[in-house]
This record gives sequence, structure tokens and C-alpha cells, in this order.
Amino acid sequence: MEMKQAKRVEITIEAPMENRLTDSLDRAGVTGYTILPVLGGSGRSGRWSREGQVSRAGGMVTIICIIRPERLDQLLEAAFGVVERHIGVVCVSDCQVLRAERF
Amino acid sequence: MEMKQAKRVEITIEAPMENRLTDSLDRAGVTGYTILPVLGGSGRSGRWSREGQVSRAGGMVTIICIIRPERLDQLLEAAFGVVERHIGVVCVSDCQVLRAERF
Amino acid sequence: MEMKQAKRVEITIEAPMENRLTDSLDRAGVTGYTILPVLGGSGRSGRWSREGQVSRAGGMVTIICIIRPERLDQLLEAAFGVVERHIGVVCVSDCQVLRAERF
Amino acid sequence: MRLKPRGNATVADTVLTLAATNLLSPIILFFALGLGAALVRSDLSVPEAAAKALSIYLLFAIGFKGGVSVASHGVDSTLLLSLVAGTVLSFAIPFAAFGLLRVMTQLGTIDAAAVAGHYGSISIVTFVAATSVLQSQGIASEGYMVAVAAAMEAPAILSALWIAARYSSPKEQADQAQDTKGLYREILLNGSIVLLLGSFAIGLISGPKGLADIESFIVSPFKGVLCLFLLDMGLVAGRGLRASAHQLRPGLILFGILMPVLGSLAGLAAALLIGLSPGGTVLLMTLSASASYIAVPAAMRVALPDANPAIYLTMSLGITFPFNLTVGIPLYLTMAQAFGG
Amino acid sequence: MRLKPRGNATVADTVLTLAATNLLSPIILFFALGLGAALVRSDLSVPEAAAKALSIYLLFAIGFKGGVSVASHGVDSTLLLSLVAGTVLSFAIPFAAFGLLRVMTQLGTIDAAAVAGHYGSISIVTFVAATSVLQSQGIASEGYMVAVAAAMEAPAILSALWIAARYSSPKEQADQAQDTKGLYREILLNGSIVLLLGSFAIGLISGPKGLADIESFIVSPFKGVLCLFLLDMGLVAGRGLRASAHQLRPGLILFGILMPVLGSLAGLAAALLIGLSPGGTVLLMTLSASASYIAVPAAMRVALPDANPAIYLTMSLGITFPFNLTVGIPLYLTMAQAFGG
Amino acid sequence: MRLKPRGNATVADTVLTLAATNLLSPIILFFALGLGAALVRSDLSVPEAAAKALSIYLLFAIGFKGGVSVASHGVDSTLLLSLVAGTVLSFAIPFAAFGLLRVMTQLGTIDAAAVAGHYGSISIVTFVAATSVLQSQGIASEGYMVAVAAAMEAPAILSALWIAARYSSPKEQADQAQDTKGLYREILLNGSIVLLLGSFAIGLISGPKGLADIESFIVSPFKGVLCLFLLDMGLVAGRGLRASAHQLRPGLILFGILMPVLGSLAGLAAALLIGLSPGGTVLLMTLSASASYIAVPAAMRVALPDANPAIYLTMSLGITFPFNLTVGIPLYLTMAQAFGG
Ligand SMILES: Nc1ncnc2c1ncn2[C@@H]1O[C@H](COP(=O)(O)O)[C@@H](O)[C@H]1O
Ligand SMILES: Nc1ncnc2c1ncn2[C@@H]1O[C@H](COP(=O)(O)O)[C@@H](O)[C@H]1O
Ligand SMILES: Nc1ncnc2c1ncn2[C@@H]1O[C@H](COP(=O)(O)O)[C@@H](O)[C@H]1O
Ligand code: NA
Ligand code: NA
Ligand code: NA
Repeated sequence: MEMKQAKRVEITIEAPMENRLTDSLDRAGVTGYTILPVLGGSGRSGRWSREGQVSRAGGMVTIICIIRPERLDQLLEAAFGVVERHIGVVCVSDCQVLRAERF
Repeated sequence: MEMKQAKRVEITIEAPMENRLTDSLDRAGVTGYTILPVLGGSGRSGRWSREGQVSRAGGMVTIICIIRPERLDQLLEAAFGVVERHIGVVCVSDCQVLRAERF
Repeated sequence: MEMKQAKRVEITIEAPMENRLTDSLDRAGVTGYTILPVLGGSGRSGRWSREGQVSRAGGMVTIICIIRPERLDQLLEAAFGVVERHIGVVCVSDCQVLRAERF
Repeated sequence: MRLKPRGNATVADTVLTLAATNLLSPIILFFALGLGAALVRSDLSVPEAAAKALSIYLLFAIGFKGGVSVASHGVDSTLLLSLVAGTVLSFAIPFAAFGLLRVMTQLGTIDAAAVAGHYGSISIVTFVAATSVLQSQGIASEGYMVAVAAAMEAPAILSALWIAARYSSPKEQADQAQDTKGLYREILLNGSIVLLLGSFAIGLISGPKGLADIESFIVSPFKGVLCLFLLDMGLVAGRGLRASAHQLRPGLILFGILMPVLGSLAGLAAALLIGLSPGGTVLLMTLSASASYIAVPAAMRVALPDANPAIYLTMSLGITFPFNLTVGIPLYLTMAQAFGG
Repeated sequence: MRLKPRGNATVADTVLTLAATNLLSPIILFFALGLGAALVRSDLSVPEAAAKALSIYLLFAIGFKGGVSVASHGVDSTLLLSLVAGTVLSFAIPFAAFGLLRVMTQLGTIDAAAVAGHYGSISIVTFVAATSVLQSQGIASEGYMVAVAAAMEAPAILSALWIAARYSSPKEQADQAQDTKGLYREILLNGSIVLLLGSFAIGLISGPKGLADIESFIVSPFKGVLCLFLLDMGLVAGRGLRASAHQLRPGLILFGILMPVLGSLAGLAAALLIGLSPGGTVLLMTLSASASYIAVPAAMRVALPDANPAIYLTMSLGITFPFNLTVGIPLYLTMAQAFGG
Repeated sequence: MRLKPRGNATVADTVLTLAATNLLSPIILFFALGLGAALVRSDLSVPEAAAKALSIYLLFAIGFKGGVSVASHGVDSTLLLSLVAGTVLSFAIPFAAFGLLRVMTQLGTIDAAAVAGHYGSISIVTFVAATSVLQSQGIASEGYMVAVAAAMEAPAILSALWIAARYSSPKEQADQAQDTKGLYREILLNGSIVLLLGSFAIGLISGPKGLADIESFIVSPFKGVLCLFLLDMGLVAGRGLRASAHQLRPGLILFGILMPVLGSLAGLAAALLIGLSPGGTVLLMTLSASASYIAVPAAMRVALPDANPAIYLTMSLGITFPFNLTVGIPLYLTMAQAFGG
């Protein structure tokens, strides 16, 4: 299988910020991403869980973005502008993709 | 901790294709995988979200498969046969696993 | 963007063991993690799915933990103590993080 | 049913009056609320699990009540005929739809085949809405129309695939054959068909005594649940329209309004032929007029992955569904009455 | 209760008649629908969140109604005795079950201990089904049987662990001790026990006035919700059977049918001893006969991870649950009547 | 309303009697059950999707019923005045709350502004609980108070942001301005506001005839659903308290009890000024006294990310909500009656 090098960016961010982040990604030309639900977690601000929650306030989502290496910086800048003052985690790893023309 | 090199394959595919993909993996001898729900996403075919959806048509799932490096090609071929004509993303990265005898 | 090397640990474990694992991580000083829901999967003990399940027994969760490389062993030991006799998968990969001071 | 309008003017009047009443029913208003909320980008949303639960409830209730109705009124000699008529309509409508699409729009063959498949199949919520209009007008209908609805879900998919294959290259045909493997099984054992028919059968077996047991779950709260479900459908339709409005050329929009009317005429002809009651006629017309938004889209994603879902989902849920809900059903009712249904 | 069958033949007749009526009740038919749908691999499914919501509703309703019933009829002198009897039964049944499993099947000790634990504990839906059969027969029962049900959930787990420990190597025992840390707390504070007992207490405090407030939520729609829940249980049981049918040796299947009958006899003896009403007797028999599918499996995953869940879940949900639902409950009812309950 | 207590002692008596009755209502008891279960770390939990579905149901039902009530009783001349009064209260209360927080607690300005915003906005469940107390006392109220509730949700957020900006450095102000972009739109089109107002409008249009259609969905089961929802709120509040109890200094707790009473006084004054009915007075007092736990927290996470959510969520859901539910509402009712409301 022909594979190509890419970057996998995983951003865990508060649910109320989701649209801001994806809008910012869109503006930066990053239109491919997948959003995963998050059940709960823990961090410097303590443990939390989505169970029984009604408000979006107390939840997070994880956004996964696979992107060509050369476009990483642009993406990170867009993401950083949004997450900067908010809680959340940005983590980048190397990966390889099939059908590289899609990215 | 004794760890062993492995490959982590992450396939994001349309929900109606889920069974076809896992059947194809099974046939290729890949019996270990984990299926994560996906809330929404964006790609060349635009943004989508599972909110309020009744049909499986409009949703995707992510299948994660950890596998020995030497079996990767077999897995990718099986996966590619299914995703080939469909939308979706296949992404492979290196990882290390505990309890390597399980893979 | 200034990024720092880190480890991404992904542990898929049975739902009834979730609290035991996170408590054990807490005790090992690992307070940052994110818990993702799992829809279903397959392994040596066969295929399973959360659909229609009422009991926690038949489900799994995935816990993602991003951590400084030097603290990895401590985490793995804590995790291994819990998953040792249980089904589940522990997978570690390299990654880079923004805002490294948070980890 | 008491007044049979004689001329066209009167028909139009009746449609308008009916439509006006209809438009102000909570069901339609909640659909409009959802649609509006999505169009202005409110974050109002129904969780996927809740939407699925609502849909399970509706299929369960409508199937069961249909079965009980057949159990109480006995099986009409037209039951089998209706099933056959429904199946034939579902098979046939996609061909008409495909032809019309090729004339009225610039869709490619694959997209046109996929859209055509949706119009041959049915929307159970449109059916339910028609039932509730009939009820409010005091018009009875055959309980087994629920089974006809179930019978009409799948055949259209086969027609769509057949059309698509006819216009495809041999390579594409091979691909499609590959994707279609196991699809027929999946379609026939589709959750909504199984639940609808299963509940129908259980209603048939349990009869009025069974209904009495669960009446306060499936009869009295039904309309309220339907309102919530339509709120959700409005939200989904609105989101779809917002995302894909630019793909809806005038030709497509026109098709989305014309096709259900044509479909309803086919349904009317079939109903007259087999001698359905006025209520049953309206229901068969509505089924023929309605377009699928659950079973067919999922099948199309599997079998015709190159067809653009934005087009067929938006047409079905964003154009034809609201048209049927607001203007269509009153129109079909009036037509059924005018043509002596 | 008016007619007490005198001989065995009559008993068999009564069971059959009752079972036949029972088999055609919507509750059973929806379970069968789910089972069938899963076995033919339909994609019909209930979202996890909806299934959990249904289960919360049932526990809430059954607990509350039990509490109100105690509030209206006063506390019987047998309340405490019943609680003790239930607890003892839950502790004791796993030992009998384990012995039987060792004789009838080739399960290893760990698997046998895990399965045995399930049969000591209870299935609240089986309890609810028995209640609804009693109701349809116009037989009253003690409201506090709900509390007895709650009391019977956990003790069996301890027995299972104790049995497993007895047959384990010291190394395994150390491992189990490690896993079991905090488990007792978890079991006692298990969501279903807390909700059932909590609702019971609230029903007790609120009394008939409280019930009047929420009657149209927890009484009238109850049966309908139960049908949906059983549809889901059928789906889950069917999926389990499909996946693990090959592990169900004849011995295991036989055990899954024999054990509930034996359990019901133990329940009958206890009921006669403490003087429960006929309805209460049937319920205690049903509780003893039923096998857990929520609390015990989760505890076993934690404490006996080497026990194979495919076996205990399939036996409990795929064999014993449908047996109790269809044949068991009518049988227990007839036995209770025959033995002067 | 027949007996108007004359002195303070009598007021206290009435409050206590009312509170005592109130405390034993299933609604409160289920909240307590959830709270207790979470505090002892039971794994009882309501799935997120189910909790959201319950909340959608409540907004749908309360909005619709409010609209129908206005449709049947006509629009009072005080409708507009009430809307204005609500909006002004929502704008104003955060300033008072902020001042009080600065005096009574050691919260920083950002945290204090965020908490203050919550107290200006409203909790719809507290409103519903007050409605049901009024109902059980046979006291009528204006149907449009639902619209007033919706009007009071958002203004407080603006006040909180304005306060925060006043005390921030220019750099922080720039950051906040950045985060606030698009926020006003989001707040106004917040799902709960849209659903509440939308249902209100639909109820207004459909009137009593529409209500008759869906009565057995939104009226009769309402209290039961409310019990389940309060169980969930108890669970969430309990989890919050367990996690953040250490951050609740006595000053904060005192504020969480004092502030609603002060808020209710502001509501009382406004109600007397515009001449609301006694029932309407109690509702305006309750709205003023209640603190948001849905819309405001989400807005604060976006606009004031440095404010600690553990503080404002715990205060709102863990202190003020239970206070209002148990003691507050009876107190406001008694005060309204004492002050000739
Ligand atoms: N080291 C980490 N690994 C994975 N997820 C994390 C980590 N730290 C924080 N998170 C996630 O981010 C959320 C907010 O983190 P914090 O800002 O530290 O409270 C947590 O609740 C977790 O869901
Ligand atoms: N670059 C990407 N990174 C992550 N997920 C993606 C990416 N591209 C596509 N996806 C996912 O795959 C779906 C289909 O993509 P597409 O075929 O481009 O429309 C999207 O809706 C996303 O959920
Ligand atoms: N190779 C794998 N890759 C990803 N997930 C796995 C793998 N093996 C097992 N799992 C997950 O772990 C669960 C238990 O595995 P097992 O112990 O092999 O039955 C499976 O049901 C999967 O959800
Ligand atoms: Na049709
Ligand atoms: Na038992
Ligand atoms: Na307030």
C-alpha cells in the first residue's frame, strides 16, 4: 500500500469552544477533521464527567485532524489562537495515510 | 515495563460500512479492534453532525486496530478493499504495546 | 509553535474497572487524562457492542493520557497493576505537545 | 367526507382551508420551530440517542395500533391487493422519478438514481402525519396500511440500483456488485421495517385487549411525542438546508414539489383500482408521495457511495417532507375526496 | 386463587393454560421480536442511553409503587422476616447452583462460581413480569417485596467470591483480594439498588398522595415501557446467543432451566415458612428463580476477571430469563396455588 | 391567599409548615436521593442523552402550557411591564451580587463577576418547582411568566462581562473581547431560550385545542418526569459538591443562601410595582432568586475562561438550587402573601 507521511493533531477542548475552534480551522484552510465525544476526564481543574449533564459547559470534545506536515504550523497557529486562554490539550504525532491526495 | 513495537491503525468510516469493514478485517485474520463513536466532522463533502440523526447514513465511526508491524499490509489491504470507493480516512502510526503476546 | 516531546498512552479497559484505573493513576501522580466512550469492539473474547446494554459489565472505555517521557514508567506500572489480570489494551506512542508546562 | 367539492375552484378552496388548519397544528409548528432554529444557527439540538428512541417509539406505536386495528376490523379482501399495489408503486415510482430528474435537472445518472430511489420508498412520519389529519377529520382508514408502508420501504432501493447499474460502466458495475453484497439482506432486515412489521404482528395477535394494556403509553401521549420528533426533524432538515442550499438548483426544488404530487396521483390510481376506503386512499397517496430519509439513504451510502448525500437528503428532508406535511397531505385528502375516493 | 387444582395433571393443565395466555402477552411477544431480530442479524437496536433510561424508569416506578403500597397497607409483621429470608436465599442459592454446575457441566471452578453468583441474585424485570401476571390474575401481593428484591441483589456476589476463593491457589486468592478491594462498597451502592430502595423509601414517605401526583407517569404507561424494555432485552439476549451459542453445551442449557425451578422451590419453602400471601409467595419464588444480568456481571468482571462473561451472561439472559418469562412464572404461580400458598 | 399572616412569627410558622410539606414532596425527595447517592459515591447515573431529553421535555411542556394559558386568559396589560421588569432585574442583580461577593468573600474579580452573572439569570427547574407549589396551593399565576423567564436568561451575562471588563487590564480586555466575539448571538439563540420561547409561541397559537391534543404528554406525566430530572440534578449537584466542597468557604455558602433571598426581595418589589397577581409575584421572586446552571456556565466558559467553574457551578447547583427548592420557595410564597402580593 502506498502511504504518505502526515501529522495527526488531537485537540481536546471544552464543548462550548468547539464551534470557535472548527471555524478557526476552516478559516485556516483546514477542512478535514473528526470530532469525538469525551465522557470525562481529569486535569488541573479536577475530575469531571458528562453523566447527567444538561449544560454544554461541563464537557469536552476531542477533535482529530490529519494534515500534511507542511501545513501543520498553520493549523497549530489557528488552534492556538482559540485554545490559548482555555483549558485543553493539543497533541501532535506522526502518522502515515492512505489516499494522500485527500489531505 | 517490557514493551513491543506495534502499529496503530485508525480508520474513520461511514457507519453503514462498519460491519463490512469489521467482517473484512475478521476475514483477514484481524480480530482485535475497538470502535469509537464519532460526533461529527468535516471533509470534502462538508460538515456533518450526528445530533438528532435517526438514520445511520449520516454518521461515521472510528475503528482502532493495534497490530504487529508484520501484519500491517494484510490489514491495510483488507481495509482498503472496503474504504476504497467510500469516504473515510485511514491513518497509521507507530506505537508500543504492553502484553505483546495478545496481538 | 514551541512544542515539546511527550508520550501518549491509550488504555482501553472494561468500564467497571474505570474507577480503579483512574484512582491508581491519581495515586501515581498522573492527574491528566481524558476518557472516551467505546461503542464496541472485538478481541480474543469475541465481538461486543454497547447497543442496548444496561449493565456496565459489557462495555469498555478508552483512557488517553499525555505525559512527559520521564514519567511514563511510573504511569505504566500503575496502569499495569490494574489491567494485569483484565482484558484490555495499553498502547504508547510518541507525540509533541503545545503548552508543555501543563504536563 | 360529507361535502364533495365539484369543481376545481372548490378543490383549491378546500385544500387551502385544510392546509391553513393544518399549518397551525402543533406538529407542523414544531417542525417549523426546529427548522427555524437550525437556520439561525441556534445550538438547540436533540441528542442522537433521544432521536432514535423517539423514532423507535413511533414505529412501535404505529405498528401496534395498525395490528390491533386489523385484529378488530378483520382482514379486508383488499389487504393482499394493497400490499401488491404498494410494492409495485415502490418499484415503479423510481423510474418515473429518474426520467423526470433527467428532464428537469442536471443531475448525473448516479445522483439521479439515488434521488429516484428515495421517492419510491416512504417516510413513516409523513404517513403518521396523514393519519393524524385523517383522525382529526374523523375519516377512518384500513389498519393494514401500516403493513403496506413497510412493504413499500425496500423495493425502490432495488429499482435505484438497477437504474444506476444500467447507466454505469462495466468497471463501475463490478464495484457496485461488490458493494451490494449482503445489501438485500440488510435492507429487508432493516431495523425500522422489522420493528414496524413486528409491532404490527404483535398488535394483530394481542388485539384490543393488548391495546388496552399499553394504550396510555402508545395512544394518548402519541401526538406529543410526534411534536418532539418533528422538532428534531426540523432541526436536522434545517441543518441540511443550511449546509447544502447552494446545491439546490431551482430544477431540483421544483422536482421536490412536483414529484410527490405525481407520486400521489399514482397512489390515487392504485387505490381506486383496488377499492381502498377514502382514508386508505389518502394514506396510499401519502406513502407514494413521501420520500425516505432513513432506510434509503443508508442503503445508498453503501451501494452508491458516489452519489452525493447532500442532494438526496436535502431533497427528501428539506423539500419534500415539509411540502407533504404542509400542503401535500391536505391536497391529497382533497383529491381523494374529489375523485370519489 | 379460587380454584385450587388438586392433582398433578390439573397442575400441568393450569400451567399450560397460564403459559399460553402469558406467551401471547405483548411483553413476551416483544421480547421474542427482539430475540428474533437479533438472531437474524437485523440492525434494529436501542441506543445504550435509551436502554439505561428505560431501566431507570422501571426501577423508579417499581420502587415507588412498592413504597406506596407499604404506606397504604401498613407494615406487615412478615416484612422483616421476608427481608431475612430473601437475604438468606441469596446467600444460599449460589452454593446449590455451584454444586449442581459441578455435577451437570464441565465448567471450571471460577466459571461455575461466577454463574452460581448470578442465580443467587435477582432480575428485576423478571420480578416486574411476575407482578404484572399477578395483577392480570387479580392476585394481591406485599408491596415490600420490592425491598426484598433489593436485599437479594448483593449477597449472592459474596457467596460467589467465597466459593471462587476456596477453590483458588494462594496466588489467585491474593489477586482476587486485590481486585475485590472496594468492591463491597460498590456492590452495596450499586445504582440499581440505590434507585430501587430510594424510590421505595420515597414512595413510603409520599404515600398514596404522592402516587396520585405521578401516577400518570409511573402507573399507566408502565406496561408499554416494559414492552420496549423487553424488546431491548430480547435484542441483547439474541446478540449474546448468536455470539456464544457454541459455548452452550446441553448441560449448561439444562442447568439454566432446572436451576430456576429449584430456586423457586427454595423460595416457596421460605415463603410458606414465613407465611407470605399467595402473591408474595409467587414473587419470592420468582426472585429466587431469576438470575441477575446487571449488578452481578459487573461485579464479576471486577472480581473474577478470568470467568468467561459469554457464559454467565448468555445463561442468565439467553436461557433463564426467557424460561422464567414464558414458562417459569406461570409454573411458580401454579405451584404456589397448589402448595396452598 | 385567604389567610394573610400579620406578624413575623406567623410568617415564620407559615414558611415552616409550607417548607415541611414541600420537603416531603416526591420532587424534593428525589433530588435528595440523587444528592445522597452522589455523595456516597454510588455509581447511579443518568446518561447524558437522557438528561438532555428530560430537559427538552420540560422546556417544551412548560413553554407550551404557558403559551396556552396566555391564549386562554388573554394578554394582560402587565405582560410588557413584566418582560421589562424581568430584563431589568436580570441586568441589575449581578451588580448587587458582585458587590456582596466582594464584601462577603475573597473571590477575585473574575470569579466574582462570573458567579454574579449566574444569580442574575434564572433556573427553569426552580421556576417549575415554584409553579408546582403554587398549583398544589391552588394559586393561579400569569401564563406569560414563562416568557419572562426566557427574557431573564441572557441579560445577566452581559452584566457579568461588563463587570469583568471593568476590573480587567487592557490586555485581558482585549482577550475577552476576542472570546466574546459571536457570543451575544450564541446567548440569544441558546437552545433553551429558543425552545422555551418557541414552545410558548406554539402554545399561544394552538391554544386550548392544541393543548387538548398533547395534554396526556405534557400535563399528566409532567410531575413524574420532573422527579426523574431532579434525581439527575441531585446526582450532578452531589458530584459537584463532592469534588469542590473544599473550595466552598463559609462566606460563599452564606452568599449562596443570602443572595437568593435578596434577589427575591428585588423580584417582590418589581412585582408589587407592576401589579402582578400573587402567583405571578411568587414566580418573579423565584426567578430573581434562582441562579442559572445551563446557559450562563456555558457562556462563562467561553468569555471568562479564567473564572473557576467549580465555584460557580457548585454555588448555583449545590447551594442555591437546593436552598430555593426546600426553603426558598415556601419563603417567597409566604412573603408574597405577607406583603399583600
Ligand atoms: N495530560 C493529559 N492527558 C490527557 N488529557 C488531559 C491531560 N490534561 C488534561 N487533559 C484533559 O483536558 C481537560 C482539562 O484539563 P485541565 O486544564 O488540566 O483541567 C481534562 O479534564 C482532561 O479531559
Ligand atoms: N483530514 C482529516 N482529518 C480527520 N478526519 C477527516 C479528515 N478528512 C476527512 N475526515 C473525516 O472523514 C469524513 C469524510 O471526509 P470526506 O470524504 O473528505 O468528506 C469527514 O467528515 C471527517 O469526519
Ligand atoms: N488489537 C487490538 N486493537 C484494538 N483494540 C483491541 C485489540 N485487541 C483487543 N482490543 C479491545 O479490547 C477488548 C478486549 O480484548 P480481548 O481481551 O482480546 O477480548 C476488545 O473487545 C477490543 O475492544
Ligand atoms: Na414514495
Ligand atoms: Na435468584
Ligand atoms: Na436570578
